[in-house]
Order: sequence, then structure tokens, then C-alpha cells
Amino acid sequence: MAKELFFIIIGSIFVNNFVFSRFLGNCPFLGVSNKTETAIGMGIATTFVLTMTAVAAYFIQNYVLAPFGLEPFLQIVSFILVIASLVQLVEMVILKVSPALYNAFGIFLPLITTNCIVMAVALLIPMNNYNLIKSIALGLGAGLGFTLALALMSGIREDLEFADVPEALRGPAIVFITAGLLSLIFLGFTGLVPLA
Amino acid sequence: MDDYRLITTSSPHIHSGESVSRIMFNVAIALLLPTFAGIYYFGFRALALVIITSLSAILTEAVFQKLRNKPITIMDGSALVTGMLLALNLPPGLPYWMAVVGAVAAIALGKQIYGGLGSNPFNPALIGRVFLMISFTTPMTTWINPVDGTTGATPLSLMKMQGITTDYAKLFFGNVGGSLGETCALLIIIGGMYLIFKGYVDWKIPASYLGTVAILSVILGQDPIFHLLSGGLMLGAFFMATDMVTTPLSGPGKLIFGIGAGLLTVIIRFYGGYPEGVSFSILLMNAFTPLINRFTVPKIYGEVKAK
Amino acid sequence: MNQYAKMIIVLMIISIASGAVLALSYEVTNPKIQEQARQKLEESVLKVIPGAAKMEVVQKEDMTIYLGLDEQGNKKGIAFKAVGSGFNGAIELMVGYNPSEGKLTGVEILSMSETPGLGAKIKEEAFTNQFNGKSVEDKFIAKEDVQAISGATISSTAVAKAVKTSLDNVMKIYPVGGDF
Amino acid sequence: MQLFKDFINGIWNENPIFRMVIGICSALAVTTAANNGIAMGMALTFVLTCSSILISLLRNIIPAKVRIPCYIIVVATFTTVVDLFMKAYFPSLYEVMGIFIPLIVVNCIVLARAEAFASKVGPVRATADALGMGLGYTWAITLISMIRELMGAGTLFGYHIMGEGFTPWTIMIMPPGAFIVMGILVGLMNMITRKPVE
Amino acid sequence: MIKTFKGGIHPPYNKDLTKNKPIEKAVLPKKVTIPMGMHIGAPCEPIVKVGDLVKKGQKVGEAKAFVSAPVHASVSGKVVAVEPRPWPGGGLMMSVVIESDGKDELFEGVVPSKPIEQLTPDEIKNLIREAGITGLGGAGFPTQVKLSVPPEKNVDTIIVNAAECEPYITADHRLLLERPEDVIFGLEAIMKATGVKKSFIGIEDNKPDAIDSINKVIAGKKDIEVVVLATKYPQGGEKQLIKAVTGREVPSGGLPMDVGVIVNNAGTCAAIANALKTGMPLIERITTVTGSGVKEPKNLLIRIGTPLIDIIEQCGGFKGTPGKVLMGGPMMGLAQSELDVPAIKGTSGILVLEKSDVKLFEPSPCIRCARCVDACPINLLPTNLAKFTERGMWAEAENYHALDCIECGCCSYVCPAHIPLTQHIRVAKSHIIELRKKNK
Repeated sequence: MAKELFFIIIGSIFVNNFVFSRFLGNCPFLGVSNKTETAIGMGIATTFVLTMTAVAAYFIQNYVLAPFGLEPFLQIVSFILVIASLVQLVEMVILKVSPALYNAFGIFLPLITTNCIVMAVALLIPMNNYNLIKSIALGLGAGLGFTLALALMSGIREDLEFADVPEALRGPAIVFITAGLLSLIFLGFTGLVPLA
Repeated sequence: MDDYRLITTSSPHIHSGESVSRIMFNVAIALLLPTFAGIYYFGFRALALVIITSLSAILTEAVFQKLRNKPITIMDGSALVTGMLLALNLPPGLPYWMAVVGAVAAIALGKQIYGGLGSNPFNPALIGRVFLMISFTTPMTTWINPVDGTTGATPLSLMKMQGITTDYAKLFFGNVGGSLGETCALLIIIGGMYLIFKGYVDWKIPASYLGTVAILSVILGQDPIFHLLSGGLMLGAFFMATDMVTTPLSGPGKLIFGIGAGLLTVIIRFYGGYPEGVSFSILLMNAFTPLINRFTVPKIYGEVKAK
Repeated sequence: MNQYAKMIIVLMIISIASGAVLALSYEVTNPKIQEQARQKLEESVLKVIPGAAKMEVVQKEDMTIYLGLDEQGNKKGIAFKAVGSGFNGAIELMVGYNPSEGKLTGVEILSMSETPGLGAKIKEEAFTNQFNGKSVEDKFIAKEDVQAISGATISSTAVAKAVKTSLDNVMKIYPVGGDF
Repeated sequence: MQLFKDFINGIWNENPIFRMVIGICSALAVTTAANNGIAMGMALTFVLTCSSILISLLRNIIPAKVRIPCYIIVVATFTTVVDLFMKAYFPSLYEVMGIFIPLIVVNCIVLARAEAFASKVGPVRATADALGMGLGYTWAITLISMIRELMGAGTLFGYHIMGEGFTPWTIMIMPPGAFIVMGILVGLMNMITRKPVE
Repeated sequence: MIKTFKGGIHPPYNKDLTKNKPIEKAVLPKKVTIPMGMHIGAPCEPIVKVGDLVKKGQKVGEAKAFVSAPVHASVSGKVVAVEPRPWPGGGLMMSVVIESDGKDELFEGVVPSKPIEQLTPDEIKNLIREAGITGLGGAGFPTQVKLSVPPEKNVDTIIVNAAECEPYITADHRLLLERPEDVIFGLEAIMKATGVKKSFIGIEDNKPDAIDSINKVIAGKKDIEVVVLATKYPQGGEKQLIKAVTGREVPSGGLPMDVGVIVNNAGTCAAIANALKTGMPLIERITTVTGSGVKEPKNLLIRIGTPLIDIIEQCGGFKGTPGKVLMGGPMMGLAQSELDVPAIKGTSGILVLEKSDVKLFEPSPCIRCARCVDACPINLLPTNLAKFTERGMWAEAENYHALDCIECGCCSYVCPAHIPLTQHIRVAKSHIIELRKKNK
């Protein structure tokens, strides 16, 4: 069990990184990877929401959707509504509990609703029949993988500020190509985790 | 009194005489040693591959700069070094056109799109190599035995797949299958020492890289000498992990880089799907380099608040 | 009050409408989806059991076994699913087995995510056909009695190992030479 | 004329993939073969168009405060419909797309058009805009998938195009190829239109 | 044990040209130009008018501010101009121009002080101030200001900077050989003025004869000690010297006295000795005239205010075509565009480089080789600072401690891409200071 959890987490961070090999969360990846501070802030906020979503998705799937046979047609609707409300809730709670934290992460929260990693994690949990702990591991791993991708890209992009990148490639283009090279490098981890 | 026109520039008024091209050509000279080993063991094809990748790299650089209307800087020797390094990382039997693709990918994707020398986040030669590795896996993993020219496996894959070890002398002198410039540990070490001695390479990265691999091998119950001598580790540690552009600036940063690369190499070699992990490890640490630089800003002289 | 009422009413109407549309779509598509899934399963079963024209599902000791029958209802062999861990993740297989002859009758890859152009070649018949008629007593070791795809030893090994492991379990229920 | 402008806008000027660079996850993920590109494009166009029309029709009824939840429900409903129908009638395509069909629900293009356009204009203009955006998305990802399929597998829509001696560039149908092709195409678009995005 | 600091470089020293040449008295100049601001701090105000007759040692500029030092006539003669003139620091500086009458008459006020034993610390400091003594190492900080330690600072160490790490320059070296007792006399005066009981003299190990010479003089003195330093540039940088000798680090933005240290140049000590012994203010100094573009390199005792060209001509004039004439050494010296500017109190050397020795480079992109990082004695990241300057990112430059740069030039010296790093950092510094002023 511990080994399996380890594999889920390592798998989501390195072997099948959610950004570089599963192509998830690309919009925020492009949007907030230009400064390391914001990138890491966004990463942490997303990781938090992802872990909560994983728990919520697990319970909704196993105690609402599956028992009543609603899964095939209400899954998408219920997951997206849960995610949207969850993000709202988190935003409100953080604002109440710690305005300082809100100032640091608050701006990222509304963006997280449409981050497809969140929805994807919710969908992957029933797809893989994960139990609660595995679901949490998946949420955490996905978040950490996303944070790692953001941090690496932000470091490179900060250095690129000083580089003479060809005019046409400035902006998203060079970020895509760099992401491609990072994705190429992450292929080095293939086969690291025997997913059974 | 004669009217002299005096030159006024800001201080300092003397210079060490070091230049980028001198560094690059010294690296190229050091690279000649493993190149000779490759030619000795693998014959004409090795020589042809080195020439082809070097020319393609230089040509790609020139074309790119011409298209961008930038000064053409192929004489600084950096494209030559990239081309040579790429060739040394290729299997001797690789089709020539693939070598050209690798060199173009190395210079175009690895370097010029970022604005050329000094701005590339990743080691261009390694980008070329993994590009080929992922694109053309079979030819990139078909190895030639130096003795009889038949195809065979590298010592590392023999070890990983069948648990067969290779004796040290063969590994040390390079009489084994592998990329054309990575087999002869002896000449690589001599070349690397030359660069360290001349001050073109900081000892910290090779030392921490090789040290980490050796220590982890011992801890994990494998033969450290075998792992040091086999695969592209020596070539990587001395010539690729030490590429100035893509490695950290500060001393502690360099040690972190070397240790990280060693750790990743061991993880990939021992637990990963690939028998070899040097290229991927170095490239991943390249990706970490901006962050390492950020978090290892040296403490300056007197870095405390004035009383 | 008025505004809140409107908000709630609108949301409720939309939700109810949405539910209705979805339930309707589900009613329309569900039989088709079930049918598709069954068809796909049957196709793979029939493919690994030569001569079979129909499929019958049996549950035995926690295992799902697919019986292959010809038009006349004669048993032609059995099939079962096997899962191996490949280079990039799980490889799902359908294995055909004829207990009376003690031989495999076919292997079909149901799903996998191996490297295209390399590990993915396990899907090709050139690889899977070698299992046809293979004796269950064999060792199933890649590069020995199983031809490995060059450059994709891990994927090949994974398939061979998955077949062997599941086969061992199935053989406890359906020993060689026994009835089925 | 206005309708034509609305329609052409998404196809070229504000092409969601190449110019706005939104909704790119699916554009990267499913573009390993040209067929998938077209199928994904059509699925998205369907959801986008239906949602836009409905939201445009309901724009005066939905209170501003709950508009986002309403949009989400509408989009999620149509997404589920597509999901179910593809599962039923195109099972093999559905398998390839995997999770990316349900993920249309969080595709930025759909919500962005609903919020920025459909909720402000009548259903006819909303349709024109949605169709334009959908087609813009479709041609963009079809182009990406054609390049990737041709170089990565030597085929186009499943037909062998490259000669016998062609060695496929596997990297192209692997994740790095998606990012690199995407980057190069966005760069080329910048060059063609001489209007660098920044 | 030989002491040193982290970083630094080993440029070719080229001291053999002059290190064995005894100090020679320069001929009396025909005309001297005395700039009013030869020191850090407020410039003086001229107290003579055109037409006034002045004598050697007579004050011609009064220092009004605390951080300032008066200036004196270095020859006797007639004031012919009081106006802004070019000076070696660049631009124009209010100056008093005196035409020598050739008599070299001594001003009546120049009389020896009481014996040092009878002077109070404040009297010593006042004498130093009135003699116009400033640091002779180059920067020219008024010495009396340095010695005025606020009571809350606990100064326990005096260091005499005799490292002389600048290539080519041998003025201090000759001074240590020829007048070691003056250096020690001046040092003891400083110790008395500040009440400090312990002092060190830092000398690089490439001057063993100077070490011997000083050791002979201080034999038996327990409170003075020679510290042998490694030969490395910038060993004579104030902060580097303090680190090497005491192991202490001057806090960023602070002064040596924050760590209980006062540093004075060997030449400054000799000047103090001269002022106390004879009453003569600072009107002459030893300067090394050297380089590939000078016929006979020499160590000259020159009058302050002598035009550079006169000094060069006393050394046989130019050899070949001069490319650069520097006031100071090759690492931190200032390139001069005109040669009738005067030598000032901080002119430790005049270096003439032959045209073929002056190399100008086109900078190429940084290859992040980190040579500048390794060379920087302050542990800065010069390459990052230069990049910030190129993009005008002053706030980032400030965060990366641009203001701590001592402008020693090591980074530019080692840069293989020939990027003028030192200059870039200077630009950043001036912008940061300007922004700070604006925000105040």
C-alpha cells in the first residue's frame, strides 16, 4: 500500500507529469510561469485545491453517484459544480482565517476552477477505482507535479528575459518549445514506476 | 608637444586575455582525445560522424544567424563543440542523415531559438541526443562491438537486462560497445583533467557528480567502479555537466548540480526504464539551474545590516 | 427577496432541465454503449479462440472466464483477461487457451500505452501470433522462448509475464487435458 | 457583414489556439492523428455552439449573480451529451480521446465565449461566433495533428503517405512533439501576421 | 602564515620596471594647478585671488565642511588664475593656478609642531587636518575624519595599508624601503590620536625587502606587527585588507570603524610624519611613472599640481605612440584625455601604455562561465548585475547588492566575453543612488 502510494505520487510528479506528459493545466502553466514567486504561489494554491477536490470527488463518486446509478450522466455536471463551489469556499475560508494568506494566494483561486488538472483528477479517481487514500495521493501528486512544472518553467523564463529570443517566438511560442524540451527530458523517467 | 589622441575607456585597463573562442577551442582540443578513441575502436564511421555533426552544427548556426540578420559567430567555436559532443554521444552505426537531424535539432531547438550562445537553458548537444533517442530509438540503441564490428549491447544494458558484468580494463580502455566517444574512460579523464588544469572546467561538478554516483552505488549494493566507468557517465561528468552556459554560477550551486545529476543518474540506471541516465539527468539539472542560481546567491562580503 | 427567488428559480429550472436532457440522452445511448462494450469484448474473445462464433461468460472462483462456442454450441476454448505492467503503464490482454490441448490459441492486446513505434509493436500480429499454439508448459521468458521486439524488451517481457501469471491461475481451474 | 465578421474572427484574427492561445490542453493531447483532431474539433464545436445559443437565449433571464454557475451547468450538460453519444457511436475514437472529451467542460474557449460574447448578443451572432471559434479551433488542431501524424507515423488520416524508406520520427507523436509543433506553429503565425503576441 | 581574502585575481604585476629605482626628486614645476577637491567630501573654497603672491606650504583653499581637507600651494609664486580647470577626476574643478617664481620660498607658517609626546590626541588630529592630509592610496578620504572616532565605536586596531596590489605601482614599496621610520612615526601618531594600542602593517609577500625594512624599524615595538599578505589583487582594497588581517568583515554599507578598525595608507603615515616633524602640509608625494609608453620609468617625488605631461617628460617622454595615459594603476586608474591636468594628492602613479598595448574588445554574449563570480572579492554576481543594467532593472540590481561593489575591476579583467562588467555596475550604482535621492 505504502509502495503504491509512493508510486502514485512519484508517477504524477515525474513519470507522467500532469503538465509535460498528460497535457493538463496548460492555460495556467502558460499564464503564471513568468515569475518564480507567483509560479510557486499558484502551485501551492492549486495543490491545496487538488487535494480537497480528490477527497470531494471520492465521496461524491462512491456515496452519491455510484449508489444511485447517476454516474454515467451526472458525473461531469456534479464534479464541475463541486469544484467551483469548493474553490469559492476555500476562497471565503482563507479570507476569513488569514487575510495575509488570501493576499498571497487569493488572486490564483478563481483561475483554478478552469484548470483542467482539477477536473481531470476528479475524473481519474473513479476511472482508476482509487480508494480515499489513493485519491488523496493522486491529488497531492498532481499538484506537486504541476508546481514543479511551473517552478522549472518560471526559472527558465526569468532567465529568458535577458535573452535575444527571435521576435516571432517571443511569448507563448518559446514557452511551448521549452515545455516540449522539458517534456522530452521528463521522458527520461519512463519506466521508473511500474504502474500495475 | 605632439597632439596625441589618447584612448579613454573605463577601468580596468588590462585584461586576462581569455576569450570565449579560446575556451571553446580548448574544449574542442580536449574532446579530440575521446574522438581519437572512437576512431580507433569504431573506424571510419566514427570519423565521418564527427565531421558530419560538426559541419551540420556550424552550418545550422550560420543559416539561423543569417536568417535573423545577426552577425555570424561560427568562429567562436561553440557550434563546433556542440557538434563534436553530439557525435561522441551517438552510436557509431547511426545513419548519417539521422546525425544531421540531431545536429540541426541541437543547434536550432537547443540554442538558436533562445537567441544563441549564452542564452540556452539546456545543453544543446544533449538536446540533439535525446531528440534522436526519442525519435529513432532503435538505431540509437543499436551498438557495435569494437572488436568484431558485430552488433551487441552496452555493458550497462548487459548488466541491467542479464546481470552480466564487464571487466574493468575493457571499460577503462574503451574496448566495449557504446556511443563512439564514451567508451574510453582513460582518454576522457585525461581530456577532463586538461580542462580542469587549464581552468576551463570547475572540478566541483565532475567531482560531486562522480562521487554521488559512486557513493549511491555502494549504498545500493552495486559495483561503484563498474558504474563510474560504464556508459556515458565519464563523458557526461567531464564534458557535458560542465557546460558553463547551462550550469549554476556559484560554487555551492555547482555542487548541488553535481549531486542532483548523480542522484538522477542512479535513479534512472537502477530503477528506470533506460539503461543509461546521464543525458536525461544532466538536462533535468539544466532545467533546475535557474532555480539553483536563485537560491544559491553567494553571501556577499559583510552581508549584515550596518549597525 | 424577489431577486433571490428569481435566482433560485432560474438555477433550479436550469438544473432540472439539464437533468432531464441528460437522463434522456442516457436512456437513448445506454443500450448502445452496453452493446458496444459487449461487442468489443466478444470480438476479442472470438479472435483468440479459433473456430468460436459465440461467447459465454462464466464466473469461476472470482475469475471471469469467457467460453468460446461455435455455431453448434461446441466448446472451442476459453479466454481470460491478463494485465501486465509495461514500460509506460498497464497492458491489458485477452488470452485464448485450449485446456484439452494444453496450448494457447491466441493473444490480443486490449489496451496499452507503450511507446509508439517501439513498445507499441506488441500490438502487431508479428508479435502476438507467436503465442498461437504455444504450449502452456513453456517458460514464457522474453529472448528465450518468446521473441522480444528489438529495443522494447521491457514491453515484450511484460506481455509474456502477464500471460504466464494469469495462465497459472486459470490452469488451477482448468488443468491441461481437463474438461471445460 | 457583421455576422461574417463574427464568424471569421475566430477562424483567423482571434484564433483560439494560435492567437489567443487558450484551450490548448486538448489541442496538445489528442493531436496524435489527424482523425482525432477533426473529431475533437467537432465535439468542441458542438458544445460551444449549443452552449452559446442557449446562453444567448437565456441572457436576459439569468440573473447576473448566478450566471457563472448557470453557464457551467449548461456547458456541462452539453459536454455530457457529447460524451455519451461518442461513447455510443464512436467507441474507438472515444477511447483515444479519453478524458479530454469530459474535459471540454473546463475548456477555456467555451466559458470565455459564453462570458465575453454569447451573454451579450443575440442567438444569431452568438451562433456565428461559436461556429467561427469552433472552426478556428478545429482547423488549428487538425493542422497540428496532420503534422504530427505525418512526421511521427508517416501516415495521414491513417493512409500511408511517406514512402517505404521513411523512418517515422517517433518524438512527433509523443508529448514533446506536441509542444514543439505547437510552439513552432504559434511562432509561424506570429511571423505571418507580423503582430507578435506579448 | 600568509594571509589573504576570497576571490581576486593575479594580473601581471610589471613592478620590475621601477621597483629598484630610488625615489628621485622631480624638478620644480613652472606652473601648478591646485584643484580644490582632491578628496572625498566637499571641495574647498579658494582663499587667494588672481595676482596674490603665495609661498610653498601656504593654504590656498579652506575646508569648510567636516568631511573635507584644505589645500596648499606647492610652489612659491603668483596666482594667475582661480577658475574651474580640467582635473584628472574628469570634468572641471575649481582650481588655483600658481606660476612658480623659481625661488621655492617656504611659507612662514610652516614650523614644526611640539614633540609628539606633548601633543594631545585632538591637537594631533587638528594638525593632520590643517596639513590637508588625505588618504594617499587613491580614493583620498580626509585622514582626520577617519581618525575622529565617535565614542560609541570601539576601535581597537589600526592597519597600515602597504599592500600596494595595483600592478606597476611601486611608490609605497620605495617609501617602505627608503623612509620606513617615517611610516612608523606617522603610525604612532595615529595610534596616539585615536588611543588604539594595536596596529598591523599589511605588506604583500612579493616585497620581502620592504618587510625586512619595516621589521628593522619596529624591532622591540610590541604594539606594531607586520602582516605578510598573499600577492593578489585587490589585496590593498580596504575591506579585503581588513578581512585578511583581522578576519573581520565590514558590514555592507558600513565603515571599517564599525568593526573596530582604521586603515591608513603607508604614504599617508609618512605624510603625517612629515607634517608633524616639519610642519609642512601635504604638497608633494611619491608617484610611480611607468608603463610601456615611457622611456625611463621612475619613482618621482612630485609637487602636487604638476601637469602630468611635465612629469612624463622628466622620465624621458613617450616611447612610441602613447595609447592610454592613466592616473593610477591599470586596474582602477583613470584614463586621461588631456595631459596638462595636474597630479593630485591621490596620484600614486602615472601609467603610460603604448598604443599597441591598448586592446579594445567588442563584448560578446555572456556564457555564464562564472569567472567574474569567482574573481569578485565582494562575492557579488557581476554577470547578473550587468544584465540588470542592460535592461534598466535597478531595483533588482540593488537587491543583488550593486552598491557593495568596490569597482576593483576584477570581473572585467577575467571576463572572456569582454563584457565591461565593472562599468555596467558603476552605471547601476549611480542609478540606484539617484533613485534613492529621489525617493527621499
